[in-house]
Formats: sequence, structure tokens, C-alpha cells
Amino acid sequence: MVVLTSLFLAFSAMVVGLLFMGIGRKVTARLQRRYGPPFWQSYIDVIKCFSRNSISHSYIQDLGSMMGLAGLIAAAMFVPIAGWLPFPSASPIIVILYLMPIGYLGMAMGVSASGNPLAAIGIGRALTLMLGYEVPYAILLLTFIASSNTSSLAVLSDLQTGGIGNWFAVKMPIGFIASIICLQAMLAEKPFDTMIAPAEIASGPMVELSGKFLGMAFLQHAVAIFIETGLIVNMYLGGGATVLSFVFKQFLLYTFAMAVNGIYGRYRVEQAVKFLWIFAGSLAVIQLLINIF
Amino acid sequence: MSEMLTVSRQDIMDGRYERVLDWFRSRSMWMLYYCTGCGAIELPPTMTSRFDMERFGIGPMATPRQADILLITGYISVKTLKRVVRTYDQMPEPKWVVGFGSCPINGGIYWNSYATINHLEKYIPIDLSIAGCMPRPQAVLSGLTRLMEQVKKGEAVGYKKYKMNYDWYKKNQDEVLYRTEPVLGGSHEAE
Amino acid sequence: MKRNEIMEKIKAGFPGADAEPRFSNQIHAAVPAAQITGFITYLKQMDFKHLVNITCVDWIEENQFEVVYNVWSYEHHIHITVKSVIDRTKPELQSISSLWPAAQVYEQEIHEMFGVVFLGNPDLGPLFLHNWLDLPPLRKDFNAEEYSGAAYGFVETDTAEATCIVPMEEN
Amino acid sequence: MDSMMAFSELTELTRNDKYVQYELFFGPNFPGMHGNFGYILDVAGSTITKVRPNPGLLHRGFEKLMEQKLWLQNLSLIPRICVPDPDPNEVAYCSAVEKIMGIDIPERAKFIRTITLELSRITSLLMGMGALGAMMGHYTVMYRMMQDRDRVLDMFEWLTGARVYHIYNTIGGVSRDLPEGWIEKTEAVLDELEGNIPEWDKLLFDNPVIHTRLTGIGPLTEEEAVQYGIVGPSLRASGSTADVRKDDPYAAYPYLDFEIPRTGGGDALNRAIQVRLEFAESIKLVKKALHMIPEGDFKIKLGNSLKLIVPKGDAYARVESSKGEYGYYIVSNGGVKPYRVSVRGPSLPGGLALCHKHLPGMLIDDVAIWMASFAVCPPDFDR
Amino acid sequence: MNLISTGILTCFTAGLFSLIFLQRVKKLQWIIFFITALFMAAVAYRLYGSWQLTESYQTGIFLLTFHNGYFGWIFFGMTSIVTLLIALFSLSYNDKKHATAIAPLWTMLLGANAGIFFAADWITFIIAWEIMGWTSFFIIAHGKPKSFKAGIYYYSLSMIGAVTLLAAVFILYTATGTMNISDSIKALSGLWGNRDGMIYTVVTLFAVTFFAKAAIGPFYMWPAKAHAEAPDDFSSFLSGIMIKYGIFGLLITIVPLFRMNYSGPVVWNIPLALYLMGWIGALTAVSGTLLAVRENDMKRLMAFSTVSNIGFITLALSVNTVFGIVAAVYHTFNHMVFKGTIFLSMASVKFRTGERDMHKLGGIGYRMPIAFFAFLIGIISAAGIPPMAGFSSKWMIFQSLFGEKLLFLAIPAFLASTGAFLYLYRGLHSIYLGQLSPRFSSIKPAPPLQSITMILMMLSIFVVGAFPGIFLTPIRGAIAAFTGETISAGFTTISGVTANVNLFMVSLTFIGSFLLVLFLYVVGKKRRHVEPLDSYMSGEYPEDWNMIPEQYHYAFRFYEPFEKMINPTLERYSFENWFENFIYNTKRFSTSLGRWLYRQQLGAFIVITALTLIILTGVVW
Repeated sequence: MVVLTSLFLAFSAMVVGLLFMGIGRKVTARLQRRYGPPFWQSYIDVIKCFSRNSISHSYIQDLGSMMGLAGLIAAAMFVPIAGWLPFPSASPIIVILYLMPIGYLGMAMGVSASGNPLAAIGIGRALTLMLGYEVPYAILLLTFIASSNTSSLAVLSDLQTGGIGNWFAVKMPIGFIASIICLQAMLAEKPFDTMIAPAEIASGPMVELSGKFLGMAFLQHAVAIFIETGLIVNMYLGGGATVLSFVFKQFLLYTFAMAVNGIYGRYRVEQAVKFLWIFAGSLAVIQLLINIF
Repeated sequence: MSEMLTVSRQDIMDGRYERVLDWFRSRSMWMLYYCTGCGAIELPPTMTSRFDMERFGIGPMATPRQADILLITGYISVKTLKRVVRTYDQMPEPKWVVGFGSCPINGGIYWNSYATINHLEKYIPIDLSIAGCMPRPQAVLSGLTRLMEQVKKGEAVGYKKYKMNYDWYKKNQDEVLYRTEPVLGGSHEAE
Repeated sequence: MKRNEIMEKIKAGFPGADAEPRFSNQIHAAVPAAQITGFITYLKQMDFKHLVNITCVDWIEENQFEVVYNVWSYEHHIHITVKSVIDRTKPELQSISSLWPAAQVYEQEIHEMFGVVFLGNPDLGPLFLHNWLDLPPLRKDFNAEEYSGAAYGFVETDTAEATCIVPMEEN
Repeated sequence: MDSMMAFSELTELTRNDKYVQYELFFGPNFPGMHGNFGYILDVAGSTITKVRPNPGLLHRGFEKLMEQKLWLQNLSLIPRICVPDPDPNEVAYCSAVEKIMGIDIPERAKFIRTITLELSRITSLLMGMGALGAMMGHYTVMYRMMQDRDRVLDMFEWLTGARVYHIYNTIGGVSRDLPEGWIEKTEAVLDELEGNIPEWDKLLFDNPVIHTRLTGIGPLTEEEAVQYGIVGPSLRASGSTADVRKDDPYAAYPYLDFEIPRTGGGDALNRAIQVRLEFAESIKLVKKALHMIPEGDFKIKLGNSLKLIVPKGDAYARVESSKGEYGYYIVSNGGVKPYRVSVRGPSLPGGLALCHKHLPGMLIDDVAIWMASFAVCPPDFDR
Repeated sequence: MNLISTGILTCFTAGLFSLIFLQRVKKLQWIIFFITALFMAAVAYRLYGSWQLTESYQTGIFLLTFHNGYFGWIFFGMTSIVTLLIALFSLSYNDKKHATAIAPLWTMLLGANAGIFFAADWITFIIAWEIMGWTSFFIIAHGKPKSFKAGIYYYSLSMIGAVTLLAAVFILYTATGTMNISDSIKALSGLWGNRDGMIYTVVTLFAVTFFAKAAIGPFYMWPAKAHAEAPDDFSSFLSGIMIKYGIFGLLITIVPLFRMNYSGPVVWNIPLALYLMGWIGALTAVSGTLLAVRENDMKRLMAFSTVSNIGFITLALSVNTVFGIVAAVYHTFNHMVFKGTIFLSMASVKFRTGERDMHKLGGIGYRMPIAFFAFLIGIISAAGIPPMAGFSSKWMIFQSLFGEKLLFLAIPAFLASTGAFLYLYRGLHSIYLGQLSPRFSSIKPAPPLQSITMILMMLSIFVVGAFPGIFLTPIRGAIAAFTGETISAGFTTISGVTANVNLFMVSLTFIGSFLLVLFLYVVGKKRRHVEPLDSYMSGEYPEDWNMIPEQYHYAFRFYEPFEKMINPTLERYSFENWFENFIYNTKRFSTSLGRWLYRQQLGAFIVITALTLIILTGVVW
């Protein structure tokens, strides 16, 4: 039973993430005064990717790609959806924050094994950016420990039940703003999309991915969207009473991120890290000080 | 050209299982972002807000590994041909080539230029040619939708043709790219 | 400075240079090949700081190459076309690549297209052409049409023959 | 190993240890590359140490092709030299030939030429600004600018019958008169373009991210710019006021009152803003010119075009294109075909000469921006 | 049965024997070393349970006492197992081409190792400490000029430590009148409130000693130099085990001192001094991370990583709760294993290639899969990513901080922890992935013995990652014996203040997810293998541009943008220059001495110095 529910969650995370991606493309298209692709385009893309032959440079690339998606799926198992989890766990934020890197590490390993320096540059940038957003994000985590003495997502979302007034987004608006900035960087949307930057490093990590490896990268991104928005929804937006409202909140967050994505250029990576540390970091520290004293 | 293998199109068409996947392939075609020639100037309008290619699921991709379509946008100089061949070889299958404008068909306005090749068909297989100089965005879109139809039916088999007749193509490529003696005989030493 | 003042200065500095005005704001100057570097340097000192381009004309009947330098002055708004004639059988000329960085590229191109050797240019390697073994292509005795036909196949060739696959309809 | 090493130390290191650097193939098949052109970059870390340009991928032998065609036939070839901005080619070719022939074209033709030149300039500037945005990942502005560009292309299509290759200017004038209602419609289109400028400002030119990104990229003083042969908006962004339209007037520019916008500073941000100001100025200029078109002939009769003979002689004519001075040096030996046509594209100094100065020491992040900010357009030096 | 002293004596005898008689038969020296390590592991096994065992010997004027406490034993047991594995590795590593002459000294070092953990009185501790210092100095120096420089650096710091240790013990003895370690600390803690100044002096002196050994705070520079120059197999011992002596020292002195009868100023419920130590630890962690990010030499990189991890451990120690101590010890052990694995893997690579600069390597993973996987598992653990062992200890360290609400200390810890991904990935990419150089295209995989060692260590990381109880249960026991308190934890669950995690479940989830992805992988269309150089180059051919595969490998200055950002800060607050001057002066003093020394037989010299020091110590009393 646990296996079935886990599988269900894994697939729904992919499905929801891909749906968001599709709608995100539509949103971007509308910003650009275009009609845009149909919202199910991402599903077609992924299936197509798996239907193509792929090119691998070594067995490590295969392994890395698999590890990449597996890490993210494993992380998704710890995100409560409207209070529901595939198997009982305390869903601590740190575990999620540290399980996602195994995905990224896997992906990084896979693309490194392709031997293209552009991919390695992209990963280098992604990791640098990660340093940029993980620190403010960790401070945000500390704000919850300071105020509620818990780092469990499930407990946090429980704490916010009973109306918008209980949401941490309302109670800790400064932290919420910082988290939105971090979300933008976590999703690697502009102005923080320096790691894929096609004009500079020709899509960075994706440069050598083909066929099913690219499909896995897409799925990984889809699951990452699901987790990252899910984290914020659980942390600040009350978690949602039903699955539908949960996904709706995630959707709002993602749409907002895509809208911001549409109207900015991209930073260089050190500019991005500075921005994150200075703005998101100081906002988070202010929130922490407020919560402690 | 007589050395080329002759098989009927139906023999190399996709099977039933593949045909299901062909539908997905036809609805999501990523093209390579390679402006080989001046035809590339009509691609931005086709991609961007006015004509919006993405509604057909066609979008630009950065590297040959990710791309399904190789667009040959216009004339090909010999120097470019070398890059195009490598790019084509690097693309995973299935892959399709769209010749853009008159130049890849027969050299177009540059038919008598010393630097551009005249028949691209001799070097890599073309699945679809869009005539015109340059083809308007509408023509490009109509051409690409036509390619989608072909892919959906499993008729766009250029890559299989290339694989089966690789030696023939390779010979033609080498003839142009790795020339060892002058074409017109009158050799000239610069120094 | 007006155009006639510039003309006078040119004549004063280089009596061998044959300078005459033309159009509304241009000067045409023919300079012996040996003096070309000095002449261009002289012009540059006279505020002709913009090198428009360097090009070459193949006068095959006279058995000459004519190397043409176009310079322009942002100060005086005057264009000078400097021409220098060299022997076609022994095409050698002093380079002016030390005066303008772009001159290096222009000279490299002329070398590739005509076979003119610029003495003192650091890089005269291939620039535009791929694996070129024939005559330099812009020479008048190079026949591009013939080359194209021989190298890439004539346009009249029936392209349908290249198709290996029997069309769908016939099956 | 100390990471704060100066650039000179880095180059020293790369000489001693060949494994320190790696090759980055920036082009030809690269999204950050404009057109079919390549830089082969030697990179250590993220800093470029050496650059090797790889031109010629777009080489078609134009100068040879033109020698094989009649004077008027060549008009169909020349717009193809620089695709984003074709009209300056036509006008420069025609005026060079007219100079040799010693003819003056009618006033009306001059104005129509000016209008086509400026409209072409507008399309090219829109493309350039959009490309600059796209190089920084700002696709929205690029997509929308392309849409605006298409509106101008529609006007071209109405006027000349083609979107891109107009083949409209001809020796002795223009090939057709303005169609009925074209002027009014063009004005409406220009009004719309002008109305969009605040949006571009918000999205691109006042965007803090873009400012952070562009500041300090490819700094160039006026002397350096002149020395390298940089022309057009890039030269003017370094503080110069040089503009062919003012300095060596042609077509109807002497009759028109317009200003050359001037910025100083000479980095990528200044160049971007210069382009933006010139774009606005061009729109104003066309609007003025549309009102001033005089009545009269649009072309001189030159007899049978297949038998057109240009007297012996040579001439250089220049035109200010969106990227700067575009010049044709034409030699005629009195025949039915040109004896020699040499094209001076504005991108060669930037793309093939200045790159040796600017790119070493630059981060790989900024190469695409550098190229876009100098509007390097490979076809005009590959030819 | 006097197991402890037998063990220690065996080590010294075997060491001396192989030093004097087996100089020419290097292989035999290593076999003796391995056998000694095996013997010590057996001793550890036999000692388990006999917690009342005390052995004392009256030698001359000293009373040497060893006591088998649970706390000392667990350290000894752990180090013995890791040493045994390293010794197994060394057997294979020191073949004809790579053999170094360090085996006899290392054998003696094993005795010192046991001496430090089992010492019951200060004199024994000091003697063991000194022998450890001297032997390791000669191992690091191992007769190469460059190594000698690093050795001098290390030795200078050791000397500072030795002096402060002597001074601290002297004051301690005068204040408390007992030489027994635990008694004296207990007695000292009784003086809280009366003689705070004296206690703080002792604490500072101890802190300098142990900080210097563990490379905490201002002493962060030595591991990079020493690890880089030490023999490759010894590096893993140095990083895995020797650096932990400092932690052990802190655990038996400063930590209990502040736990008993403390009445001084407190910040956030912990003593001010410990709070300061926490910040030192946190800053060490951060600076270790940032320095590692800049490093291009693989051994130096991992040495800085060690510094960073030691910073974490110090941070956990300073929390002053049992939970924190358990976390610190747990992380110490985890670090022993994963850093040992990483260094062994790198030693394997160096064994085959002879290169240490990362930008000259690349693609080794395609040829040495086991070394690659050892490194991979090692860095996953080091980065604190589940499901490997490192995660649980890092988690516990964070939880200990959360528990005491030391939230500001957690910020640099998070920074260091995330920064670890940067340098660890850099190592993985630059050494094992990317383009394979033709110079190394025909290298063989790691030899069998090396492979076996690495596989064993990998397995242990993986298993401990799923079942943290394997380590945690004995540690909890030892800490309970040491402090009298214990924490609750299951065999698979690690508890936390803010949440609990079932690591077995996490591992299971990951494996399950992996199976799911494997299914997707199998369903997808088949893959085609191509050579690494057949990759996207914008359509160019590498041979057209005279490119060699090494020039398609991005490794040098990997994080240049980030480096540019942090460099001004690092340069401004660098202790290195200060130390350089200090070392320069020390070296001037000792160079003449050192030159003379090097002409002599090493062993004789060690014996003489050790004796001198021992006599000196005696005179001081």
C-alpha cells in the first residue's frame, strides 16, 4: 500500500509539475503577446524525448541522470500535500533540502560525464547559485524554529489552519518576501537562470543531454517545481485544506515566478549571489530578529 | 548516384508501435538554432509574437543533441557544410532536415559562386524543402506543418536513407571538404 | 582644412604622389608602391584617422594589381582614395597593419583573394576560404562559374535522380 | 594557487601550463552567436585568454559574383550582403554608380530613398535591441520588438513587394513610385512604434538587472574607437558625433533637420542607450521626411537596363546604416558589368580586429552581450 | 592481562625492529605495519567490555597509567578499524614504485594512538602526544625538501601545542594536585567561582593545544600543507584519524569542565567561552569551505574540507548538551570513514597517474570505476546528503544547535554545509569526470587490495547511512559512561529537537525512487555510446583547432566568479601571513638543527628527542 501511494505521489508530482511547466509556457507566451503552445505541450515533449534515441558518453552519464531524477522523487515523498503523506514521516524541511541536492548531484555527475565543459560551467554556476539561495532559505527555516520550534513541514502547515490570518505569509511578511525571492532562484527562473543561459553556455547542463536523458531532466525539473512550490505553500501559505487548494496555491506561486521570469534579463552568477545574499538574506535576518526578540 | 540503395518507402516506414510515438514526435519538434545562411532572418518573425511557431510545439533548441529538426536556412558555403555535416551526425535519431529557400535545392542565386555548394541533397538527406528567396514566415509555417504531417505518417525517413547510403553521402562530403588537389588544375602558390 | 589645403600639403610632402580632387569631397591619389607606408602614415598624421578599407583591383591586361586604400577624416570630412600599383607577377607591398589593427584583416583578405603579399603583416593565413587550393578567387583569370560546376555539380543536373526512394503514390 | 592573479599572470600561466585553459567554441552553431560566425576562445576558468575568430562561414564570393552580372542585375544580389539592414547596400551601390556616371537623381527619389533607408534602419535597430535583450535572456522584449519590426516589414512589402530583399532602389532613383495611401499608413505604424518606446524603456533600458549586466562591458574611448575603425552608434556612444548622414550627406539628408543623439562613456550600456535614442530619432526623421516628399519623377530614364554602360572610372560611396558606415568602392572599365566591387561592411573592425583587444580578460558570460552591443553582423564582412 | 600496554609496546617494538633491521626490505616493513594494525584491532576487540581495566607502571620517576574507559575505547576501536583498512590499502599502495620509508614510524604512531586514548594520567598523555607529534612530523617530512617545509610548518604548530599543553598541565597540577586526567578536571571544575582566572588560563592553554592539533580557528592552515605533502596513504590517516586527537582532547578537558559546576556568564544558555568556541568553530567551517572552493590541488582541497568538518564538530561540542556531544562524536566517526575513503580514492588515482593538480586530471572515473564510486559515496556523505552516513551526523549537529536556539551559529553552518557541495563536486568533476586525457587512457583500475578497502568503506558509509544506530548505539553508551546522561535514539531513527528522521525510510525511499527511474530508463529508447570528445562544439572539429582532450576539460578556477566575490574578504582576514612570519623565524632557528638531524639515523634521533622531552617534563615537575 505504501509503495502504491508513493508511486501515486511520484507520478502526480511529475504530472503536476509538467502541467505547471505547460501553463508557465503559456503565461510566458501571453506576456510576449503570443498564443503559446497548448498547456499539455510539456507531456508531449517528455514522451517525445523518451521516444528518441539518446546519446551517452559513459555509463556514469546514465547513472547520474537516473540518480538525478530519483533524488528529486525521493524528496517529493517528504512534502505533505494538504497534510497527506505517502508514508508517515515528520517531513522535516532539512531532509527535503538535503535530499534535493542528491538529485542535483546526480544530474551534475551525469552531465559532467558527458565531457563537455559547457555543462560543467553550467553546473558550477548552478552550485554557486545554490549557495546563494540556500543560505537565505536556511535563515528562513531558522525563523520557524525560533517562533514555532519545529522544522517539520507537516507541523508548520498544521499551525496555519483556520483562515488566512493564521498564514505565516501574513504573520511573517518579510520572510515570505525573502522566500519568494529564493523560490525564483530555486526554480532557476530569470533573473537567476544563469546556469542554463543559452546565449552564454548554450543551455549549460543540458548541453549534451539527448533523448531520454533530456526527458529525465525535464521530469526532474517538473518534480523540482512541485517540491519547491510545495515547500513555500506549506511554510507560508497554510498548506491547503484540500489537495486542490494546495495545488492551486502552488500554481499561483509558479505563475508569479513565470511572470517575473518574463520581464527580467539574467544576472551574472556572482551578481545573482550578491543579490540573494544582500536582499533575500537581509530580509530573512530581519525576520529572524523579529521572531527571536 | 547509381550506387545508392533503392528501397521502397514503405519498407523503411515505422511500424505500428512507432506510429503512436510518431504522433508525439510530430507535435513536439525542436529545431536547431543554427543560422547557416541569410534565410535565418525570417526565422525570428516566425518564432516570435506575430507568427508564433511554438503553438505547433516547434521551438528552438541550443544544441544538436536536443534537436529534432536541422534547419538549413539558406545557402551553404563549403566551410559551413563541414559544420553542418558534423552537426547532423551529432543529432540523435530520429532527425529531419528542412532545406530553407532555393539555395539548398540548387544553389539559388549563388549557383555560380565558388564558395557555396549547389545541391545539399548530395551531402545530407533533406526531408522537406521550402522554396523561395526568402520564404515568408507563412511559407515556413506551412512547410513545417507539412513536415509534421509527414512525421505523423512516418514518411519523413531521410535519416534512414542517410544511414543506409552512408558511404555514398560520405564520399560526396569528402570530395568537397577534404580536397587534395585543385579543381581547375591551375594551382597557385601564394608565397 | 579645406580640400585644396590638403592637396597642397600632400603635394608638399609627397611630390611623387599624383593627387587630384573629385566629386564633392574626395581626393584621388596615386602613389608609387615604395612610398605607400610613408604616405598613409603622413595622411594619418593629417587627421585622416579612419581607415575605411583596403581593397585591390586586378588589372589583368596591364598585368598589374592596384591596391586601393580608402581613408576618411572625421575632422575635415574629406575622403581620400589612395592607389598604388604593383606588378602582377611579383605582388609584394609593405604592410600598414601597424597603423590600424583592422588593416591587418583587410590585408589578410586581399592576400587570400588576390595573392598579394604584404610584407610585415603578422598573419596572412587563410581567412574566409575552406581548404583552398586553386587560384586566388578574385583574380580575373579565375573562372568562378567553371569552378562551381566542376566542384559542386552543375545546376542543370537533374536533382530527382538523387532521390533513392520511390514516392509514396507509386506504391 | 592564488585566484586573485592579474590577467598578465594568467596569460603567463597559460603559456607555461597548457592544461590550464580549455577551448570554448563560441559559434558558429551557438545561440549566443549572431549569424554564422565563430570565435574560438581559449578560456582559463571563466576568463578568456585568447581569441581566434573564424570568419568565412557566410562567404559567398559576392565580389566575384558581381563581376559576372550586369550593372542592374547586381541590384538583386547586394541586399543579401547584410540581411537585417538591406537598403543601405542598395543605396550605397547606386550612389557609387551614379557618382561614376555623374548623374543626379530626382528630388522625389532622394526622399523616397531616405525613407526606405530610415525604415530599414528602424527594423535593424529593433532587431539589434531585441537581440541584445535576448542575449541577456530577456526574450519578452525581443519577441515584442520582432512584432514591431514586422509592422515595418509590412510597409516595405506594400512599397516594394518584398519583406526582406527589397531591390527597390535602382540606379537613377527608385524603381516604383509610392503607392496610394502608403504615407498615411506608414505614419500610423510609426506612431505605434513610437508609442511602444516607453515600454522598451521599462523592460530593457531602465531595468536594473540589465543595467547591472551591461555596465562596464567592452569599454571604448573615442580615440580607440577611431583607431579600430568602429563606426556608427558604437562610435557615437564613445562620445563622437561622427555620422555619415551629417558629414558626407547623401540622398535627402541635407534637406532634413535632425539631431544625432549623443552619449558618452563607451560601455555596453551606453551603446544600448545610444541605439535606443537613435531609434527614436529615426522615427521622427521618417515622419518629417514623409511630409516633405516633393512631387516629380522618381527615376531617371537610363534606357535599356540590359545595355546599361557605366563609363570608366571608380568611386566610393558611403551610407550610414544601422551599424555605421556602409561603403561601396566600385571600379568600372566602361563595360556592361562592373570591373570590381568592393564592400566595406561596418562590422569587420569590431568583429575581427577589436575582438583581439576586448575579449581577452573578459568573462565568457559577456561575449554574447559584447557582440550584440557592437552589433557585429557577420555577413557584411564575410560577403 | 595487560592488553593495553602489550599493544602499545608491540607497536613500538615492531616499529623499532622494522626501522633498524628492515630498512632495505620495504615490503616487509609494510607487512609488519599491517600485522600491527591487525593486532591493535584485535586488542580493541578484546578490550571491549572490560571497562575496569587499569594498568599502571612505575618507570623511573613517572607513574604511567592506562585506563580502558568506554569513552576512550570507542575512539580507539574506531580508529583501529579505520587504520586497519588504511593499512590494507597501504599494503597495495606501497609497491616498488611508490614505496615510502614511513612504515616503521607509522607503526610506532599506532602505539601513540592507543596511548592517547587510553592515557589515564597527564604524563602518559603528554608522552603519547609527543611521540605522536614527532613520528607524524617525520612521516609528513619523509625526506623530500618540499615535504620538509610542510613538515616544519606542522612541527612548529605541534611545538606550540606541546608547550601550551605542558603549561596547562603544570598549572592544572599545581591547582588540583592530581595527575589523573578525569580527577584533575573534576577538581578544577570545583574551583568555578573561586579561581575563574586560573581556569580560563588552563582552558585557553588547552584550547590552543587542541585547536592547533585539530586545525581549528587560526590554525586552519596546516592541514592543507601537511596533507598535500604527506604520503598519499598517510593523508587519509592524517585527515581521518590524527586530526581527531584534538577533538578527543577537547572532549576530555574543556567540555566536561564547562558541564560541571559552571557559574560564569552565559549566552543563550551556554557558557560564554563555549559560545566563543562555537563561533570559532563556525568560522572555521566557513573559512575551510571557502578556501577549499578556491583550491586546485586535490589533496589540499580535501584538507580544507577536513578543516571545515572539524569546524562543524567544534560547533557541536560548544553547544554543551549531551545531544551536541553525541552529534560531535558521531560526526567525528563519520568523518573518519568518509574522509578516509575520499583520501584513499585520491591516493589510488595518484597511484595510477602521479598527478595531484586537478586540472591535469580528468575522466579517471571511466577507467577506475571503484575509485570513482568510493569518491562519489564519500562526497555524498561529506556533503551531508542522505542516504549516506554524513547526513545523519550533520543533521544531529544542526538539531543540537536548534535545541539550544543557537540560531545565529546555524547560519554559518548552513553556509559551510552548502558550500561543501561546491568543492566536493569540483573534485568529482575535475578528477573523475570530464575529458579523459590520452596520457591516462590506458591506466588500469585500482589494484585488488585497494579496491577491496574502498568497497568496504563505501559499504560501511551506505549501511551506516541507513542504520545510524550502528555508530550511535555505542556512542550513546560511551557518552553515557562519560557524562552520565544519554539521549534517545532508535536504531534507524535519529531524533532531533525539531523533528525526527527515520533514515532507513529515507534510504528506502531513495532506492525505491531509483527503481522507478530505472523503469523509466528501461522503457525509453535505447542509448548510443559515443566518445567523450564527440560532443557539442558548436559544429567545429577539434582537430581543426589543434585541440587536445585536456583542453576540453573545465577544471582550472572552477568557481571563478564566486572566487572573485569572496577573495577580498579572505585576503583581508588571512592568518596565513602571520603564521608565515612565525614559521620563518622558527625555521631559521631550527634549520641548522634540522640539517644536522637529517644526516643522522631518523630512529635514533626520535628516541633521543623523546627522551629529552620526557626528561624535561620531569624536571619541570
